[in-house]
Amino acid sequence: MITVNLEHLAGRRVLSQRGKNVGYIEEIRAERDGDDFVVTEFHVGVYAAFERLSASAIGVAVLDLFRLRRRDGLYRIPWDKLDISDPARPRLLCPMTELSGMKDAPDLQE
Amino acid sequence: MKKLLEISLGVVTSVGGFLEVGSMATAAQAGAMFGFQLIWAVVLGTVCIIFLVEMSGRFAAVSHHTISDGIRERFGFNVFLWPLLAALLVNFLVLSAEIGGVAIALELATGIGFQWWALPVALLAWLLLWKGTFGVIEKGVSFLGLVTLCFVVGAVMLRPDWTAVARGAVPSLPVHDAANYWFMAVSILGASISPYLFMFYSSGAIEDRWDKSYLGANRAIAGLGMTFGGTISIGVLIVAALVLATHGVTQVDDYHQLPLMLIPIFGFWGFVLFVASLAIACFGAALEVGLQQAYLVAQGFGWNWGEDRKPRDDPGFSATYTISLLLAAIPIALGLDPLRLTIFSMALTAASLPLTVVPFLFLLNDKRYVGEHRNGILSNAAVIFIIALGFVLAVVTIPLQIFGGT
Amino acid sequence: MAHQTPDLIVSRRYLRLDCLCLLLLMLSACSSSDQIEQQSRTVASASQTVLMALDAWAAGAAPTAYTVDTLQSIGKTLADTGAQIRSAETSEPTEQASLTKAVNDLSVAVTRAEAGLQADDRLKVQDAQQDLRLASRALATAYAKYFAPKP
Amino acid sequence: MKLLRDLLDKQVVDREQVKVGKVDGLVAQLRPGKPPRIIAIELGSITLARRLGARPGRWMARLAVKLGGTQHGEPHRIAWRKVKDIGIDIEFDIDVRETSIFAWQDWLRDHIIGRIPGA
Repeated sequence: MITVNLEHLAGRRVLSQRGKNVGYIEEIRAERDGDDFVVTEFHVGVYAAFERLSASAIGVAVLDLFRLRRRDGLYRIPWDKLDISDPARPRLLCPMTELSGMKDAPDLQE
Repeated sequence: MKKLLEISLGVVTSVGGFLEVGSMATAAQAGAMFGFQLIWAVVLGTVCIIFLVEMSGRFAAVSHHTISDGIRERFGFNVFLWPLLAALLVNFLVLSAEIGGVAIALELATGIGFQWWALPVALLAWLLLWKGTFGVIEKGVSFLGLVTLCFVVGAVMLRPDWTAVARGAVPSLPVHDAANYWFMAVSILGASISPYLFMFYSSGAIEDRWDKSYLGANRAIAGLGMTFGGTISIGVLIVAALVLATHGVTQVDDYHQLPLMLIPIFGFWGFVLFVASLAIACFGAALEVGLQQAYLVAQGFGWNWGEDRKPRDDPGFSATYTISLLLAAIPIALGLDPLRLTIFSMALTAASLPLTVVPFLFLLNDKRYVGEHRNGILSNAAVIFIIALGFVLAVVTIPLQIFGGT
Repeated sequence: MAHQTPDLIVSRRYLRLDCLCLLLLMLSACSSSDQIEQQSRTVASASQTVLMALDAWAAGAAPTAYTVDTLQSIGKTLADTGAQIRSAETSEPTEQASLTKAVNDLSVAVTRAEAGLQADDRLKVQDAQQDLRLASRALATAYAKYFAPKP
Repeated sequence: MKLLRDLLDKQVVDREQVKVGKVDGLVAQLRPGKPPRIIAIELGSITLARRLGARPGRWMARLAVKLGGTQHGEPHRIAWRKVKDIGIDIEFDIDVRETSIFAWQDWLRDHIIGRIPGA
């Protein structure tokens, strides 16, 4: 059985297949699947850091203040598009071009 | 009626917690050298600690978690490690200074050198933690701590020029010894805004089983208790200015000078009152800081903790305060001057503030912890101000500590 | 930052703010006259402390053991500071000498007061107190001369 | 659910509400063609040290073996299927006394704390 420790993924840099920097892992989403509890997606980017601190509102407010807010703050990468077998070096499994479809804004209501 | 009693009890407790060797020594030095001019630093420090204590009490009452719990859970272990190490180090120095304060009081009373008292004092403190309950420690020592009100009485008896006192509450630029002036302002702020105080307060709220119904009491206790504590500090400062400075004693760098503050006012009783104030205030603070070390470690790593439980039920927790007290007694037993240690640790406390205060901004705005009782604009502004102040203090103090040091 | 003259240079033993001055490269002039000024003030404060303690003892408001300890501790400060003043390099040797003498007289008086205390000899203590007052006045005069504007 | 925000570093309590520790680590099983499955949480000094880096992790494991014997060379794990309630605290349907998580606290009690009078 191959196991990984997910805590090592926190804050890791994600590299694309060509070794380009995609962003930093800031959150891991999991959901119930029958009796199991499974990882569904990884949040990579800037805003996700604020999610982890549960301070999206403040974070976004600060970013707005300095006019740093951009739409492409966060990628939601599905579990099967990221290789985490070595948690110290997570790698993107799809081409960078697919990333644009994973862009999202952070959850502000939480 | 019961709530009222609870509130007055809490106020008394926080008075006991506020005044310790740091606030006494820094206020005495400032008064002797600069008259009333540094009162503003005490006022500013008191306002800041009121906000922080109120928030940490509210956080504990609503979420049933302490501030240390919150920092670890919200920010993760790697981030938590920094405030943990900083707080452990600063608390160690402060604990040592408090043990030194009691030891000095005993030296003044008996004539036997302070270093001989360090271990007995630590042992007595340990015994109280070992056998006592939270209530005994909190209330017993704090009630005795009311003896420190003698400084306020003394200040009033000296009939100070109250307009001059009020002027001192407004920050002003020094006319002499600028570097000393700012160093003292930093030390006073460090003595007033002690991380151990607001972190201990949240653990105390859990020990006393606070819930949301205590939010009003919490506000009253934080506001009144810290204001009383600040008033006593100002009393010390006024007495030092009117007694020491007018006698030409402008530099307080020897603890033997301290009892001279009260003797001209109360005669021999002044000597007794000073010794009692110093001993009780420092002993109370030593108990709280020693306990806080154990709270910090136990909460950070998720062990069981509680002062009301038997030591054998929480071996990790009780071992931590045992070791903390023992270690902190060593510098004093080796003869390190407690007054110098105090001033040094107060400035370092101020420098460590950003690490412990930044989390407040996030924790007190987190709905999952505090729900609808989140910070309002005023509280958030206060936290941001204290963080900014903390950064300034850190920038000012760290070079002083590294290159000046003891 | 505008005036970097004596104000900023403080060499209280445990603060060592002069090091900060060096650190900030603000000063190339941590000159000895500033140190002497600071040390003179330390001596003045110390001698007033001794007078206060002796007054308290005479009034029966301070225990003998405490008073003796205070005198010993302050006496040490006086001796240390006196040595520093003596060894400081200065352009005004005459004034420096009179400062040194005043500090010496203070130390001697403190030692006598201490002996008087230990013997519980009130007269001797009063005598020493008188000497202390004279010596602190001499110190004040020497200090004023040292820092008086020179022609 | 967000694992890093809502699970990692949270307080772990057992079915008697005894504080067991914090969720120091999360173990997932990698399965070909299927999403990674959470199988356990980890607690203890070794897991924590590993979070600081591989080297501190090795040192801590070596230290743990030296102090407690080979059975303490691996982090403590609690199986995910024992999880009972996820709130601000994470409750597991276990009894901590039946695990070896508190072995060092027990040792401390039996050898030091318990021998001091009044404990």
